[in-house]
Amino acid sequence: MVELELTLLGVIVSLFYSLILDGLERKIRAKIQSRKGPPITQTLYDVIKLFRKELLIPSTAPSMFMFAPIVSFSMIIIAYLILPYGFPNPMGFYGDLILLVYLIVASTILLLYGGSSSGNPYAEIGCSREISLLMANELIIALVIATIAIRYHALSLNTVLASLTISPSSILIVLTLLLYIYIESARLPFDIGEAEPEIASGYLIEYSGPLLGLTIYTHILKRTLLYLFTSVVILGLVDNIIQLSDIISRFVTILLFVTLLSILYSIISNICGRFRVRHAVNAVRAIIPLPVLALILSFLGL
Amino acid sequence: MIMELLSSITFFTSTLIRTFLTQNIMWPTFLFTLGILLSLPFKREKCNFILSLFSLISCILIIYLSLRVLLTGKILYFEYVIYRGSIYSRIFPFSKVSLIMDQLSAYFTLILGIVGFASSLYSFHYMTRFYGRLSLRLFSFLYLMFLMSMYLVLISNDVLLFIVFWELTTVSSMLLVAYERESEVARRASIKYFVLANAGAICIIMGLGILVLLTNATSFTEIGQKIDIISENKLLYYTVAMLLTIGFSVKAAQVPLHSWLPDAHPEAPCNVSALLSGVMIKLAIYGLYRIIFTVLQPDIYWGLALAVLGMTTLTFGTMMALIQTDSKKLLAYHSVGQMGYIVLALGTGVHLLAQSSIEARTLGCIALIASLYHTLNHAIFKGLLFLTAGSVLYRTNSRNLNLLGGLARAMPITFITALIASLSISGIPPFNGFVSKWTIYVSTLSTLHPLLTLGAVLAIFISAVTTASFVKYITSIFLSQPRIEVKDVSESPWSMGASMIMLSLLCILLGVYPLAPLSIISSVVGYVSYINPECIMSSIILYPSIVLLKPGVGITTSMSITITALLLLILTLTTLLAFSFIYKPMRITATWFCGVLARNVKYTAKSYYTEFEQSYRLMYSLRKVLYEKIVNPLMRAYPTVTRRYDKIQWEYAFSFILALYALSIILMLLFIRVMLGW
Amino acid sequence: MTVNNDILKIFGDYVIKAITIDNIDYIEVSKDKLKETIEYLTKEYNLHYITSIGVDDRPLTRTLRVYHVFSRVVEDKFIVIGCSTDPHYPHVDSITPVVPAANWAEREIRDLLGIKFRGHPNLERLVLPDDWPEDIHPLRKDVPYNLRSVVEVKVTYPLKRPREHTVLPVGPYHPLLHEPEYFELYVDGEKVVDVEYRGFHVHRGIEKLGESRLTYNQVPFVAERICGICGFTHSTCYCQAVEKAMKIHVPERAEYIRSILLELERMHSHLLWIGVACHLLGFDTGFMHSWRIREHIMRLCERLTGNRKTYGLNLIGGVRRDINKDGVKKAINVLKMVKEELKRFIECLLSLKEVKARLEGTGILPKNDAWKLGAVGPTLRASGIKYDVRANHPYAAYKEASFSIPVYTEGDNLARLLIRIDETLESISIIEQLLDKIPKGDILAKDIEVHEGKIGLSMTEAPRGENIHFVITGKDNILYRWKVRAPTYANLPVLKVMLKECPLSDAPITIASIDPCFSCTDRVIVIDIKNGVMRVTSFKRLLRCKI
Amino acid sequence: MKRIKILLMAKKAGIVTEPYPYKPVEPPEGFRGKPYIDPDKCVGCGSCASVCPPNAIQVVDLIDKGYRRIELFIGRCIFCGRCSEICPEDAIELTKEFELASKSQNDMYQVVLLKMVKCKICGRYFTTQRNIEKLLKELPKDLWDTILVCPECKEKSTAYTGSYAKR
Repeated sequence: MVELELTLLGVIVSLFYSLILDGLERKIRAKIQSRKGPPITQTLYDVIKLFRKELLIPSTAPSMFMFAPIVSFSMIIIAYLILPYGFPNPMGFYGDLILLVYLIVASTILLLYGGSSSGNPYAEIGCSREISLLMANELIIALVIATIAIRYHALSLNTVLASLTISPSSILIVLTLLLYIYIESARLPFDIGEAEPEIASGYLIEYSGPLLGLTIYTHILKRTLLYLFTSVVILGLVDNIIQLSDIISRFVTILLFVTLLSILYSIISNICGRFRVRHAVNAVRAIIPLPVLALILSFLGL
Repeated sequence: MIMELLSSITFFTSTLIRTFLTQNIMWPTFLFTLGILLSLPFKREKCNFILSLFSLISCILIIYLSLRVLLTGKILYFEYVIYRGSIYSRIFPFSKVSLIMDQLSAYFTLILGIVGFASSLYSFHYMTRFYGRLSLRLFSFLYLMFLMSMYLVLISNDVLLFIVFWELTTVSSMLLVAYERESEVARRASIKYFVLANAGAICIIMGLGILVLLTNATSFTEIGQKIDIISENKLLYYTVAMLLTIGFSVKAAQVPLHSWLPDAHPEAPCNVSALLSGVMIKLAIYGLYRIIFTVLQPDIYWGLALAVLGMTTLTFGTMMALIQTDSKKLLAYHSVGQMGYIVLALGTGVHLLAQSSIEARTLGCIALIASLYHTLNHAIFKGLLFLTAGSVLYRTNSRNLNLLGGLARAMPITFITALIASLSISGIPPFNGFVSKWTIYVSTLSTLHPLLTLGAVLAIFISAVTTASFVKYITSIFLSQPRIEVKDVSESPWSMGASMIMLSLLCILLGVYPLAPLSIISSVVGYVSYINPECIMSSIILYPSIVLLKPGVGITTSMSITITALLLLILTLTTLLAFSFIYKPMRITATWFCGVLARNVKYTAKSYYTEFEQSYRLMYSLRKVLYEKIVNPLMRAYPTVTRRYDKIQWEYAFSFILALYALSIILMLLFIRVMLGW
Repeated sequence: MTVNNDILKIFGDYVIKAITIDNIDYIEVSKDKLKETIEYLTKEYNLHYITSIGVDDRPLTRTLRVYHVFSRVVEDKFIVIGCSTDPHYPHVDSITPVVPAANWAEREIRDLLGIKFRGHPNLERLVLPDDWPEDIHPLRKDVPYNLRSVVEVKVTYPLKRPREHTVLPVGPYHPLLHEPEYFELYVDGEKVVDVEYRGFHVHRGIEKLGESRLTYNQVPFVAERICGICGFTHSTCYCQAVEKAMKIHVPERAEYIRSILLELERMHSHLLWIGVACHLLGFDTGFMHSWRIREHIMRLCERLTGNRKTYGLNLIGGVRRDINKDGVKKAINVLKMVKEELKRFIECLLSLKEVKARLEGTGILPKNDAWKLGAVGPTLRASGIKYDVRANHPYAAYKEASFSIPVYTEGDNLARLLIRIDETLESISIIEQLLDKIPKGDILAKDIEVHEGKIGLSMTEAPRGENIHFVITGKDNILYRWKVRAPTYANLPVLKVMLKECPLSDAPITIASIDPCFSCTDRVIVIDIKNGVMRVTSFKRLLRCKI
Repeated sequence: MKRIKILLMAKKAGIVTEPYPYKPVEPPEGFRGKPYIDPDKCVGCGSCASVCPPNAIQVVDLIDKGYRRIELFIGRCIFCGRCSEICPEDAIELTKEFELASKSQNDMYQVVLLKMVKCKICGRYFTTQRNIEKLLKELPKDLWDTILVCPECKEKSTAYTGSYAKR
């Protein structure tokens, strides 16, 4: 059962690496805005500072206001447990692709429940916007899962990693995944859920101190989780080209893909403005033909 | 003449009592009738107490009976011959009455028992709101009649009995919907429901009539044995199948015929509407199972047709639910949506079981397991949701989501149970909704069939829509700032609380440890699909890793959902503890309105998903087309007529239905004569 | 003279005085004929309402006087129509039904001087804080300037609240605009249905200060601090008003220096706004780059005047510091570099489709609404009305420079953005022209003597619109009356029209599109109110203006 | 894609952050920083106090101790430089110093104490000694006796001696 220890190692490494990743993204944003920018470990300092701050609870908020972020944080941690870090994960099972998607949806929803439980109208507006995006986005990931299931008869991440081959539908899958990841991680054109100038940071408005630190950390973890998921799929494709045998090099290539993705997304998100809610939902709807084409191709066996 | 009549009646009742007392299958019905008789003489409080008490005991009995059948596998059978060889048998073929509780009906009676138990426990205090306004006697009569007829439908093996009790259910539920007589909307909804339900009943009667007359047998099991006459004549097979599917899909609220449900359920009292959407629409599923598996054998195209029907229902039902602003109407539309899930899984199962290869049949069994398990789950969390809506109605007397708000602190139990129910209906992992939805996706996606994959895609998308609408539901009732004064609202009485807690515990239990219910369900499926349950169970021994007997997929060790749930609990506790160490004492502050004390700042439910609705106008416009062109003209035909004769609309409805009955019987006879040249 | 004898002809017996001082036609009418005269005038001549001024004339003529100031669009002329009322029964006919733009000005006079206006639609309190006692009117001569009011009960200003819509408080402390103002957006779904404004949280009583403690030459330094960004226009406008009242001849070179610095200030104010607009639209990179370009100008001003923003140059009669040779050279190449970098930045900004999509078609201000409600500056010119003080009523050295006035007709947020961009580029060309035409000579008029009772009115084109200073000179070196009307004061009522039916996510950019500077609009000291709910500190929150 | 131009613009502009707190910054030469009263030049005439817009400079005569106290409070000062223009002795100069934040209160104040001179007739202190020396240097000899008399006594004396009326 050596893989079990390695998976746990992979989880711990990616938990800390996600903070460094966010620091890296801040550095890139600073470079694009031609300023020096904070050090790479700035996000780590922020989170630690927030954990030491005092906790403010709105008087009308039920106790769910405190528990929702905690449970949504643990949902994300579980999603990390079933991810294959380059080698078949012993915790994975047939159909855990769907469980992964549901864990991501569950953690966002619980965060929104927590946010709107503060009773602040800004939080509710942010929550309703975030969910409209989530709904529109869900159709895309549903199509992607269907394509993977049809083309590679694989509903578990381990088999996805093992059985992916280079084919038109798999390339389309990767493309759609890249777009899905961009939207799901609420990058700039799509960060209507917590648009700072419009609705005063949406559903995070009432959070302070440790809870705010935890929500920010959950958000960063979710982003890294999505990067990991895509780089697992990409690694599945790359396996057909170059055979990477030992486990450490595969894990390092995954981290490499994750960093590349994060740099690419950070650059893109810094050179565009924010969508109106209607624009965001229409833009997500405009992406739908891509995975539908992938699904049709996979039916034809391509 | 009269003496003869009297003697036959006394003879008839004495035999009736002697035979029925001995059979334990009949005890619940006996208790129901006793309840009705006892509650008639009494008034308000006592009548309500008796009504709830008797329905409580009978529901416990039903649960006991069904569990005994399910666990021991011993089928309860009771047959009673009314009269042998007497002059009437020539004209009237139904000579004997046979009731059977096999695994399939036991499963559905279990659902009836659970939801019936919860709603009767609930009605101890809930009915106090109707004291003085409406007569409790009428309610107890209808309520117990409704429960009894549902129970009898599930256990009747005889076709005539099935139809009679089916009609009885419709009549009693229609009257319950119209229980609050003074509201015009309730009366109109009940008539609409009555007409539509009877239109469906007519199709069922025609289908069953054809079966009975052709095979000359009166009980389902016998028709099942002599089915080869029907099955080799493909046209006859498909007409019967189509007739029965339409008949049952009216009661199962499938899309083109679902319009009665969103009008009828909100008007009924909450404990009845919990029963309505928890159990009554499941009878239609039971009917479909009985017809497909015991009578006509499953067929590939029939399965696909059902799957497509399920797909459209789940899409339109839930999309409509997204934009509702009345709490019970929203829940009713969700019942339509969730029934779509069940029929989709059923269709997949039927489609697969009709094939020959062993893998397909195993996968078919898993699909059936998914559909049955989702029926149970849906009954539980939908019943719970209606009960919570009722408890909110009980305290604030309002269903309008735009005005409610801020009840989380005032009604903690209702809030937590409603939260658990809405989390489980939206399929959040540790709860039961996730397990059944997950199985539906796995089974539909593994079939590699284009239509079923489309069904799976729509199902995953729609589950996000369900989540969205329940976030709106919970936020606008419990979490946001109240617009109307909710100062003096306190928690609802203990009996309502107890029933809600019971159902929510069930939700969690079925989600965290699914192995127990699934073994029961796999025995039911085994009974239904004639594949020995062990082989099915082997595929889901280490649930949910489904070992497909497909070469190449390989056997992967499994991490069952239970382990996921446990992990989740452990993680939450650890983070909770970590929290309690490091952060300083909390400080309670006013909600932040940018430095100003603002009033009525509630973000109304109406304004929640306007953007999403605009962007997906296509789906909503289809509904408008569907309504304007097909359903509304039909609906408009009868109200314009009835509005003019308001007082005699009951007579008109009855005459309309009697005419339909006569017409259907003549048509059926004509059809058989033509088809088989009698 | 034409307007005066026109009035004399019609309202002969009611006219008390009708004289013209260089380009101001001053008419005094009796109290009950005020409304008719204004009604007649606005019908006959194409007048642009500027402001109304209340003066406590009790020491001189034992009356309270009200002046309404209009400007002629066709030619460089002002019309001041005034009337007086006795202090014990201060009632005057309100002109808001005729001139809607006068709504706020009359409410301010009611607050500060206690003159009641009959026929005014909603004569509620505008300027003073909610719990200021009802009877004390700060601008009256008998009220000391450092009065601390005794606080009794906390009265919340009753904003009209429609029931069914969600109320969204864009409150005093909101990340949207870094100044204390209070908008209440009534939201239906993602659409703003109505807006209520309750501002004046930082009203600092500068006018009262100017009349009581400051001497003539100390007032420019206070005038400069009315607004955190457009300080220099205020001090220039004040000095020009006094110079007009005293008929002081300002040396040519001083006028050139004033115009050059006015244009520099317009550039850095517009660049600041473009940055804030990018931030509100989510394009933070645009924010950083536009402020990077702005930094060059701030550095240039620091070199020329010794301070980045409060130049402190203006005195009555001229300027205190000269621009030497290398200062001019330095300015020219800085401007060249800024022009080229700005062109590249604007090209990038307008290439973003989603930013443009959000600006087009939102916050539309129709042309007649703009004119009727008295919008000023870029907000007015974006709705298709060509009215710029630098062209219509030229002052300082604008006569020598030739420049074009950008006008757009759509009246939406995009038009307002494009206008400000064109104006910045236009300013660069103005400065270059003035720099190479700057004459020699001294920079400050010598031996100024100031006598009492003169009236001075001057208008300058601030980056946000026209701003007016009205001055009545008093004895022993202290002003008698000093009225400041900042541009945002005129633009705020227009917001109600622009915000109707605009999507919620574009409400911030629409509110910011008039480039509100609330520190200009508010001018009373907010006393430390100890009422437990909200502690309003007295010093001004200049987060944005502290450069 | 025109958006790439944004990246090019950023690259061309390079990093513009100034390392200010870590490396000192030299303000331009015309910069108006903190005013500094030169104690040995100041004669205590008080003209700067009258012209200062925010009343940052206060001139107080401590009659009992015989000192005139000129106090410059940096907190109120707006660095406009009017005082340095008005001062006849050019005693006040605007330095280039702009880092004025400090923990202790008295860093905010600059106080200059000037010895005062008693009036010959009534014996009260009325002006600073340095002012007297300056007047002695400038005025012709015959007016010297009038210098050491305080304004009030001078008025009283002119009322009946009339000695100045002729001039």
